[in-house]
Amino acid sequence: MAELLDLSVDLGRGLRLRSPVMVASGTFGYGFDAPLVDRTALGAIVTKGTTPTARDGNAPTRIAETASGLLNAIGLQNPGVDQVARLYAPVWAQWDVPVIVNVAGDAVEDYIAVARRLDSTAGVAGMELNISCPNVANGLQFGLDPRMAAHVTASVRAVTRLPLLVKLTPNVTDIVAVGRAVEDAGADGVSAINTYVGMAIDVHRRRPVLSGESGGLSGPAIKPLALHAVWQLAAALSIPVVGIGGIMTAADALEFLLAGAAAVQLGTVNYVRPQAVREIRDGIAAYLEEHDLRALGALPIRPVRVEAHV
Amino acid sequence: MAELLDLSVDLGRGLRLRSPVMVASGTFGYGFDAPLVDRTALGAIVTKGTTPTARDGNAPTRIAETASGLLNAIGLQNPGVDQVARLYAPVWAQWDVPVIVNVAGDAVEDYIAVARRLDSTAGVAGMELNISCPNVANGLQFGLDPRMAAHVTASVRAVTRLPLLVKLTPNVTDIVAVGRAVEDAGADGVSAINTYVGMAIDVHRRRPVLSGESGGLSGPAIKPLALHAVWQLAAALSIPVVGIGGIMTAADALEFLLAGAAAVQLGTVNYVRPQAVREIRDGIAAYLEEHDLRALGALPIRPVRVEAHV
Amino acid sequence: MSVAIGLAVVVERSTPMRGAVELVVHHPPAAAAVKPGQFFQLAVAAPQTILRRPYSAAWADPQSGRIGFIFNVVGAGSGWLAVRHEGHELDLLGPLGRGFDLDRTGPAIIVAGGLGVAVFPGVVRALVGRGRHVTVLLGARTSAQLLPADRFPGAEVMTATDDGSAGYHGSVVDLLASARGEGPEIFSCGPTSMLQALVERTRRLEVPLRSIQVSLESPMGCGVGTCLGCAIPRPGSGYLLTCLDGPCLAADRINWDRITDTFHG
Amino acid sequence: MSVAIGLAVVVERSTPMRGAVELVVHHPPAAAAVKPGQFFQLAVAAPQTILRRPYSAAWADPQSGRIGFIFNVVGAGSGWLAVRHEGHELDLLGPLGRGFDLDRTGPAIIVAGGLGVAVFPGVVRALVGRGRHVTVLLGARTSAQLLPADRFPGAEVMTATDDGSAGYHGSVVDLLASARGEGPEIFSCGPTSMLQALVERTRRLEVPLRSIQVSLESPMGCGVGTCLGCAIPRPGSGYLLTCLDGPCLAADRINWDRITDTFHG
Ligand SMILES: Cc1cc2nc3c(=O)[nH]c(=O)nc-3n(C[C@H](O)[C@H](O)[C@H](O)COP(=O)(O)OP(=O)(O)OC[C@H]3O[C@@H](n4cnc5c(N)ncnc54)[C@H](O)[C@@H]3O)c2cc1C
Ligand SMILES: Cc1cc2nc3c(=O)[nH]c(=O)nc-3n(C[C@H](O)[C@H](O)[C@H](O)COP(=O)(O)OP(=O)(O)OC[C@H]3O[C@@H](n4cnc5c(N)ncnc54)[C@H](O)[C@@H]3O)c2cc1C
Ligand SMILES: Cc1cc2nc3c(=O)[nH]c(=O)nc-3n(C[C@H](O)[C@H](O)[C@H](O)COP(=O)(O)O)c2cc1C
Ligand SMILES: Cc1cc2nc3c(=O)[nH]c(=O)nc-3n(C[C@H](O)[C@H](O)[C@H](O)COP(=O)(O)O)c2cc1C
Ligand code: FES
Ligand code: FES
Repeated sequence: MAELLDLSVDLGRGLRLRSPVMVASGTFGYGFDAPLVDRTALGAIVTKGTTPTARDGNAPTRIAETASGLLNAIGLQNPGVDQVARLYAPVWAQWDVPVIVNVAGDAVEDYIAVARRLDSTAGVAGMELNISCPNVANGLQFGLDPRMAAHVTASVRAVTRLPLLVKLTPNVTDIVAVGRAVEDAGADGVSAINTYVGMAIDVHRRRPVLSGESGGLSGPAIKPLALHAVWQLAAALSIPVVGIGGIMTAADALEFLLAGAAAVQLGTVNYVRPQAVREIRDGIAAYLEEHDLRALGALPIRPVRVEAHV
Repeated sequence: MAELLDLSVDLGRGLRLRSPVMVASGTFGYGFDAPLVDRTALGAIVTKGTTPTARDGNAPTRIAETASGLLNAIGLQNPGVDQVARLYAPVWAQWDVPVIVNVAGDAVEDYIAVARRLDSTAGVAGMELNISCPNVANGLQFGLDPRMAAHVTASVRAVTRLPLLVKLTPNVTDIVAVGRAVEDAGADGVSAINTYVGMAIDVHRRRPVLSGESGGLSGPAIKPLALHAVWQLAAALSIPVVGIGGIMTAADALEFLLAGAAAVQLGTVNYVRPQAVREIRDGIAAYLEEHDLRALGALPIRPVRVEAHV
Repeated sequence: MSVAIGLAVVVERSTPMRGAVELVVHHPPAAAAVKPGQFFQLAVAAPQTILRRPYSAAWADPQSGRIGFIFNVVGAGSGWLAVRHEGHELDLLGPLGRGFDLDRTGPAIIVAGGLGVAVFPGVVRALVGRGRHVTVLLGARTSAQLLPADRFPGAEVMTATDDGSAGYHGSVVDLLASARGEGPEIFSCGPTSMLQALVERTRRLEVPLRSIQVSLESPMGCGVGTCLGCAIPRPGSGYLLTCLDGPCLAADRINWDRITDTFHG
Repeated sequence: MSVAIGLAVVVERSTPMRGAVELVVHHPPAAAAVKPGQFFQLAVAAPQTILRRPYSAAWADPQSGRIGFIFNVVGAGSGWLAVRHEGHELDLLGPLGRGFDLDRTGPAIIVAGGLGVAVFPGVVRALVGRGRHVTVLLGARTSAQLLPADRFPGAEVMTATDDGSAGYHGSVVDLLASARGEGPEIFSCGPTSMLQALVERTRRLEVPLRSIQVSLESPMGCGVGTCLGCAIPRPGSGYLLTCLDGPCLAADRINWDRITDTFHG
């Protein structure tokens, strides 16, 4: 029975995943550090946000736990695209799982520079534009405004034939407007969502816990919010939506797939249960069998817009 | 020592609270149902959202628990302003704690109608405009747009001399812009924040859990987000900010007061620990003593805007 | 309303039927206040949860100051409760809501499906104590999941199982026809689908709806009437609150067509 | 890297000093893999928490397959751990990070402040086993909070307390001057402020920074190098990761001026 199940996902432009379970940017490094992960269960790896040149990241304190959540302000610490292309990509080229590089920057030129460098690099299966990182000076801005988001998307689209996901920020009044804009600008899919801006205060020391004051909130706390964003996007866009936010269990992942996500990414859970990738993949498979469904495509609840209720 | 402490808060226009701990709209009814609450510890009661005429509210299912959070889509079930003014307000007039009526509606006229009816009603100490309820057809819209928010605020301001708080929605790109707009339109203070739009899906039944599909997320899950909103607002506005969102403990409340809130409201915690009002009030007092502070005004960390970090 | 809040010590833990746990706590003021059918909001310290969980008092004994709760392990809250043991403390709020109206006369039939049985030990004791003739109809998937008949002293007990491993092979609602004496009053608790089947069946048997009382479940935020989360549809339009107007209600006060089955399984 | 993940049974629970708890778990593969100074990420099922908590192995014994953890009750995670008992299971991930470099020769001085002592029983055993002369300087607020000297067989133990209730009346760092023999190596763990005082003091005593190894704490997301949350400043610019480059590090690799004291108390 299990063999008849089709867990594969087509994200377009030749990016085909054998499983809908990916790991999210910033929670899996560049694929080398996470121990005990069963790579055969993985649909794809999304790397840490990568910029044109190396960055040190923010001063400590960089993370803080909150109720069912994690605040982070890493500040895009990364070795720069050159090292990624020279040292990491050749290794990825040997792996049996696609690696998607998360691309970040402060200016459109940064995104273009990284994309150009990666475009012809063997081992890079696709790119995810992080126009939503709340921890750098201007990173967030692109994702807040549909026109800016479209601009950076189109600029990158112009320099690469690689599959292109655009990762949206949820810190907006109308995420669907941004999603539509990047779809029109040539994105092959959207990743929804990045973290929610939040903060924590150390009442003993009377100062913000994070050195950057605010940070991005991830983890199960945000799942209901992320799910709603995905539900809305899946109804409005005709490109795939990759669901992200607070997924800890197969049931959580299924909520996103039922909401219309084509695939999901696991973030914070990787820190807590390294085997989550395998467990969640298997849980999705078991659910399909139990409900007599043959493929993931049968999952989405049709997001019919329900009339405003009394 | 304790007697020297000043826990009072002046919210302007004669609304003086003896304690910064209020109870939030929708979590305390009209003050009659909550058992075991020590009213002497309360700064003020904010009532359930009240509309011109009675409403039945949404069909079940109306609430769902999420990780450290609670989704609700009550749909503004309430007895209508007339009953509130006729039956409840006379009782409140006998109480030793101010009662603030939370005002809701679908159109500006609704807010005006409720405000007019309450303006001259003894027992009503103030109003809180709920321009942010995500569970009615148009309720959310006012809070999403600075101009609309200013319009409804000014319209109500024109018909009442009562203290007027405006309750902001966090589901926006720029909450400070909305806060500034309602300040300019005559609000005496802002309450921040109302719930975050979210949803949950029942994977067994393959449908949204809530009858209204989406609902508002409250509880500790949202605290870091709410705190950031308050931190920003307190730095930008010159009217008091009432901090709301996920407060469960005195330390949580102190985070908001340190972030610059003049007072706080407790919501979801009332369901879980009816004595939270007393515990949190006492915890704030103990903290002031411990840190040798005489009044709440000494608490806020100066929200100096920190330069973008490396 | 005499509502208590505070810590009660667990004085006994047992497995009354397969899969279920019974916790007995000691809290004299609360035990003295309980009316059969009322519930408590129990605080649970399970990961990621915040809300208390509503549980009917299975029984309460003012003399010993004890209250019993019977539950299945379904999710986070009941999972946490299930690993409480003697000496542990439970934070309870209650008793809350309205119990059953036990003050009529004549024979009474209890129709309990699955864990719905949890509310009835105290109810039956009270009915028997009032000198009423009580027939308890118990339904479960399989015999091991039936609460033993000796938990209902003084009552006649009939059982039904889905797999036929004990008593009647089929729905507990089917037992109704044989159990019915003269104009009996019916008390029921169980899955929504069972309650709907009961209402349907009694309609055919021409039992008036108002002679049926049910104990309802809905998701609860507060348990005290402030969150308005526990709405159940009334006939016509509008809603009742399970926590204030119920959980025990005459069946004619409920709109059986608009009711939602919130709990799966 | 031989990292284990899985359930380990708690085989012993005790109170080694006032306020602290020692849990001994049985997990032969992990116990065999531990190098003194390494840590584990322990899963905790405390309300509202999601992250594992890092704890140094106080000691590990490959023969018996046991690992000891010593901790104070500080917050949610340690509060949950503190009520684990024999027979309970702990979900552990590890050993992780770099332990101390124990392979030099000559005398060694341990400087442990407060709960910083938790990492040293295994370290001292290993040093003594290598035939090195070991002096353990233990500091605590008060005598009851000192780990008993018999936990360091073969080592010389000197104590300091803030309240003077045992040993030297003052900071453990003050003991350094008297304990110092010829060019000793120093191993230290404790509050950031104590480590800073130690570095300051050794500068004056002209002990080179590279002959001091410290075990550092910082908030950890993952413990394995993927979250980049546990940064500590390097001399010059940039950061090391406590979980990958540490937690045990030569003091000259750390920028003592830019280090933040993340944990209060
Ligand atoms: C007035 C009242 C009295 C109650 N009395 C009892 C009682 O005496 N004994 C008892 O066992 N329960 C009783 N319940 C149900 C109980 O409150 C909990 O809902 C149940 O124990 C599950 O809680 P949980 O935290 O374990 O599950 P959750 O983690 O809250 O839920 C896990 C999953 O189980 C589903 N679920 C929740 N509750 C139920 C349920 N009752 N049946 C099937 N699936 C469910 C949820 O939809 C969810 O998908 C009562 C409910 C009410 C409203
Ligand atoms: C590599 C490493 C090894 C460690 N080894 C040990 C060990 O062997 N024994 C041990 O007891 N602890 C050890 N710790 C600290 C431990 O991981 C936890 O931080 C500590 O137990 C508190 O966790 P909690 O969940 O109880 O508190 P939390 O709920 O996370 O925190 C509650 C409050 O306490 C503060 N806090 C957190 N940690 C500390 C701390 N260490 N000291 C003072 N205040 C704190 C927080 O800032 C917060 O305000 C180690 C940490 C690291 C990074
Ligand atoms: C420590 C940390 C670092 C992250 N770094 C990045 C990043 O570099 N680029 C990016 O697009 N998202 C980054 N994210 C966001 C995650 O990819 C993901 O969108 C978010 O954590 C929500 O998913 P989760 O709740 O499953 O963690 C980071 C998240 C965390 C927790
Ligand atoms: C069940 C429920 C009903 C609510 N009803 C209202 C309402 O009528 N008007 C309003 O302004 N806010 C309403 N709120 C929002 C709360 O007042 C508060 O802003 C929010 O719950 C966040 O605070 P908390 O996290 O402490 O609960 C409601 C919240 C809940 C949980
Ligand atoms: S449970 Fe809150 S009103 Fe009934
Ligand atoms: S704890 Fe995550 S990188 Fe060190």
